[in-house]
Amino acid sequence: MHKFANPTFFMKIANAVFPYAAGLSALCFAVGIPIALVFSPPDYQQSETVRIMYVHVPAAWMGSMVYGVMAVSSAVYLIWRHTIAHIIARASAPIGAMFTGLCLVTGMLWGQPMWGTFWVWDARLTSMLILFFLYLGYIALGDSFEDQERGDKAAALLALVGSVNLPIIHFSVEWWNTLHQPAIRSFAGFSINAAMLWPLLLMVFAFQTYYVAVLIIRLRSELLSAKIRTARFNLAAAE
Amino acid sequence: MSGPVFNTAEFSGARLNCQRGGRMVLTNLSFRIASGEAMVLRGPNGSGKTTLLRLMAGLARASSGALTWNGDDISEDLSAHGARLGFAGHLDAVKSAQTVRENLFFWASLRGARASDVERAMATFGLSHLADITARVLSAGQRHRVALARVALSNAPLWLLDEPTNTLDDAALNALRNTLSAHLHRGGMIVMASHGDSLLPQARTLDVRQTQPASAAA
Amino acid sequence: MSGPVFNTAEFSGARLNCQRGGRMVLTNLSFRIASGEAMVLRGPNGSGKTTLLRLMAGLARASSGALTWNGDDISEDLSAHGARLGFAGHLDAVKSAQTVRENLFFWASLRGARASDVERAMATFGLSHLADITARVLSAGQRHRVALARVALSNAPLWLLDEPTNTLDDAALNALRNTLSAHLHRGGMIVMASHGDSLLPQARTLDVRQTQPASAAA
Amino acid sequence: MSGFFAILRRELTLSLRSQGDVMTVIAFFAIAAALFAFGVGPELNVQSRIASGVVWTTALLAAMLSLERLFALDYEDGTLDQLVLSGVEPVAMVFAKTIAHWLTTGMALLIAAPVVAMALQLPAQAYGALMISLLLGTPTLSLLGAVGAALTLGAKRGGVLLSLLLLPLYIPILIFGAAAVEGAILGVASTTPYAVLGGLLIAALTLCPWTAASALRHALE
Amino acid sequence: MSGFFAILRRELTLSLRSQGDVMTVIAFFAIAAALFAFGVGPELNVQSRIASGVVWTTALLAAMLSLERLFALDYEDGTLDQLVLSGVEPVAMVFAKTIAHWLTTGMALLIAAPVVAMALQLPAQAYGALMISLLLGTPTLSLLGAVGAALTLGAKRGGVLLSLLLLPLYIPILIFGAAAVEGAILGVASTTPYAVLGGLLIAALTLCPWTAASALRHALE
Ligand code: HEM
Ligand SMILES: Nc1ncnc2c1ncn2[C@@H]1O[C@H](COP(=O)(O)OP(=O)(O)OP(=O)(O)O)[C@@H](O)[C@H]1O
Ligand SMILES: Nc1ncnc2c1ncn2[C@@H]1O[C@H](COP(=O)(O)OP(=O)(O)OP(=O)(O)O)[C@@H](O)[C@H]1O
Ligand SMILES: [Mg+2]
Ligand SMILES: [Mg+2]
Repeated sequence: MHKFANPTFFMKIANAVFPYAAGLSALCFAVGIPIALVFSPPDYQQSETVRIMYVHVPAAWMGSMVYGVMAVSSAVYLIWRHTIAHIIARASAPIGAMFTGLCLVTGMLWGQPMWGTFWVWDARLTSMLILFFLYLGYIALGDSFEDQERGDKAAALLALVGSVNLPIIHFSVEWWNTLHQPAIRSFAGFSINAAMLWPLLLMVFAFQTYYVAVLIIRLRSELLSAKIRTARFNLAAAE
Repeated sequence: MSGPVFNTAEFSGARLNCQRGGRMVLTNLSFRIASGEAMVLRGPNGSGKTTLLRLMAGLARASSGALTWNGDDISEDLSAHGARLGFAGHLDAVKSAQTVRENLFFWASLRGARASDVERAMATFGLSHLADITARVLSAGQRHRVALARVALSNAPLWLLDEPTNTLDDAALNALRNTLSAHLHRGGMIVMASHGDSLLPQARTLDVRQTQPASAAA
Repeated sequence: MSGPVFNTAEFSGARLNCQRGGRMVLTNLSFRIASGEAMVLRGPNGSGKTTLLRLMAGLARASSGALTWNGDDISEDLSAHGARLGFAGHLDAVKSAQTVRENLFFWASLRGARASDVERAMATFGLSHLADITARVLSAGQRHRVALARVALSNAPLWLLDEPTNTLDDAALNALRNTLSAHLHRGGMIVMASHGDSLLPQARTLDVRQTQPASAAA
Repeated sequence: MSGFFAILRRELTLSLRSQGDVMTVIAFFAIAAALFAFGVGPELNVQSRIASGVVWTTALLAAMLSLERLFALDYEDGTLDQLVLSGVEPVAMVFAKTIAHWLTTGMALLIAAPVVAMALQLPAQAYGALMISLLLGTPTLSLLGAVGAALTLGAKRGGVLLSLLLLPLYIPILIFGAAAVEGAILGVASTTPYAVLGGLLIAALTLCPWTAASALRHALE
Repeated sequence: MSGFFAILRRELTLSLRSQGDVMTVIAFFAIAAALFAFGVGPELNVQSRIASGVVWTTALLAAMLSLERLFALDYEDGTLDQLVLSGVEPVAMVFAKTIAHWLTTGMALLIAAPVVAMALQLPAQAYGALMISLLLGTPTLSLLGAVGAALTLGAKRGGVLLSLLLLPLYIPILIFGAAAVEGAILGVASTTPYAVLGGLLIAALTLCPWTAASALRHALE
């Protein structure tokens, strides 16, 4: 644990991982996108629009997963005061927000042909929108204080509080249905067949490796600016 | 406010560093103060007196270094540390909507002080005739007296006062001087930031800008 | 802040009475002050110094009595009266969200002062190195210096200062003393509430509690 | 005149920077509208039926809530004293502050309104009426609000008092504003609501700043 | 424990006396509901259709708006420093303040809700559900709000930030609260909304005060 908390050691591992993550991501996208968009079979109900799924579903899953990473890192930061954990969370936030935004946009684009409207106040959509707001709130809160450390801690606490939303996203479909009108989305016959499943999984893996690669790039710059801050601070102290 | 004598104790800080907004405000500062002693913090505007007082109160955290009470790190139990100190900062913490007596009585009840202590503290600082007036109409000096009365009734051994003489007239200065001496006589400790007359001739002086070698502590 | 010499003028109050919340605070108070003169208001906490300064500024209204500038009642044109005075009260009127320079520049532009005046006032009160810092992080003394710098750049003949020495360190006190003397030399007037050292040995004293027979005015 | 612009600029800077009024108002507006959409449920025809009411009501609430701070912050930290003494005509000061308030609330609402209306499924033909009525109505909200804010400055229960004072004054604007949008939805091209809103605006422009300025003088005493 | 009650009593005194939270909230609630009634127009079936949404949304807005002051006033005048130093456990302090906030907003809303609902023509069979759902939901609003208020204390754009943070957390309460009332209107006796609201309340009770207390500590540093 403590070994990983050391930024130098941590970055050594991260730098070693980076080429593999970046390479795998590029490869999976290169293979996955043509398969998903051209070669995979159209759905018998949804026809060609089903191709949106290959972006929508990985983006949705990654949006939740990245928030989970942030919540765990923030807990580590608050309990053991390992700043590297917080830096991971902070570096993850914009990436996660992007995934969530992508899920929302693709979902809306999909919704237009499927439901005849871009947006419905359905629970799944709502909880995903909440997740997006939480990302924005996390980013905004972290930058809202004169004192950086104060912002770091407030944001970390928020990440923890917001993690309550993750199970809600997942179970929201059922909860809403029991209360309101019957399911808006009906996936009867949508039980995924192998020809659609494996391109989907390929895309999911592409998204995951993409996340890891971008995260490492962002970590580098975060640590660099932290180093600059310390240097400046030591200079001031020496005066 | 005479009262029971405090147990002998010692409050000290070792090699404190504190940064605010990325700038080093206190560097390698050490001090030690024992029962019955007073210390006056000196330094120009912005040198870190208020910052040091807030560190001592446990309201802020030093970047490095330790503050100890009788050898125990204060950060281990901040609530207990809070309970043994009275703090008067730049802000008076007086609620305009309440009367002077209500203001003081609230703090007295949190500190386990009695109603008679409130009356005594008001008498000491010449507030008795204002007791039932809402604090909104107090003059600057009267309001500041209420803050000092709160410290006086806290029954805490350690008093941290940030420029307590501001806005006070001669009568209030005298009252404060007497209260401070009585507190020291009971075995209390006083740390006080001040630019001018410190009221306490016997007090030691600590220049907050001074970077002290570790060995000079104590 | 040396500058053009002010026209000779006279500011006086006659048989002023003022009540606040049903209580008489000032009774039958008269004063007169001419160009180049300073007056120090004295009196214990709550005696009415701040009240009198606010009357003089036209911010409050006396129950009876008159305030005149060169013989004209100030209430006839309060805006014009405001323009000829600089006021520093118990509140600093410093906006935390703006930098020190932005704060001062705003007031300078209202008063028709130039950017160079702002820089000069900041230099006088040792604020130059803080010019681009948001006022939120200023220490109490630094914030108060900003309020004084605002008065210094106002280019108004009459300065009304409410306990200006509070929270100032020695350097700032010196700066203030020099600024005040320079202002008097230019033919300005100063009325200042103070409990301790008035900074101005030549100043007359006015005890605000004292009920002065009408003939004693002047 | 230079004083007027200096105050206007400062108000805008402050509200953009820390008090964050613009963003607060837009956020408040969007949030309130979103909450209503949730609370009312997803039935399209009900939503579009109430869209104009929701937009107008939220606009009123947003204006009213930000008014409490119009003079109060400056009053508490001594800035209002200094402004009154600065030699700037009090009326010019009130005008500058009111315009800044409108720019940071009314204008913000104008920008946010189409988006909110879309979320609430307002029929397409009503957008023009919504925007025109907001443009005519919101300045009056700010002007009346300035009087209310000045009158309640330093009062013991500033917030409630202000709401109670302003509510009756705001209701005509609300009624005619919503009526304009309703009319457009139903395809009835009526100029009456616009005429009334315009008349109210002119009346407010000529009366409110002076009233507010004199109320301010009294508040400081 | 005596500290807890002293703080609770003081909070209530202050909010009854000057900050006027109770009256502000009730007035705000009534005004907002009245505005909606005007804005939407007098058609009975539309009004009753949206009554539950309006009541719940207004409740949320009222809670959210008063939250900004929960710690901010005490922070600005130095009282928060003194409270933290007074030896009272920070959690007890947060609890006392949160309960006071609920008593002066949630409770106030409970009292005003039937009247407002009547003005909005809520069907008679839905009153019980409205009251129960408010009773279960509003304490959660205060508890979550305390966390938000503590997190944003001293932040550059406190107001917006608070809204931005709380909105996502409040939406589930709104959905289930309104759902309970909707169910009652339609005659569907469903216990799910109550169960969810209750569960949220218990979760908030066990988590929020501690989170808020630790956020407060950080805020003072
Ligand atoms: C803005 C609109 C939409 C949003 C915010 C959204 C959000 C989500 C989320 C968050 C998930 C992941 C669920 C989980 O992790 O358990 C998901 C999955 C999925 N979505 Fe969407 N969605 C939207 C529109 C649509 C539309 C229009 C369709 C197709 C009719 C669709 C089909 C799917 C499918 C098939 C899955 C994978 C199955 C699952 O994990 O439940 N989505 N969506
Ligand atoms: N709004 C008000 N209503 C009623 N009484 C008031 C009001 N404002 C001030 N007072 C009273 O007027 C008296 C004079 O107050 P003032 O602030 O002028 O005193 P001061 O001489 O400046 O005191 P200090 O030295 O403490 O600054 C005080 O006793 C105060 O209680
Ligand atoms: N939140 C903050 N962020 C950044 N810098 C800060 C912050 N608070 C204070 N400072 C800076 O820390 C320094 C020390 O401030 P402090 O209030 O301790 O000074 P002080 O010695 O009490 O001064 P004074 O005599 O004026 O009261 C100041 O230069 C101030 O600008
Ligand atoms: Mg200080
Ligand atoms: Mg005074």
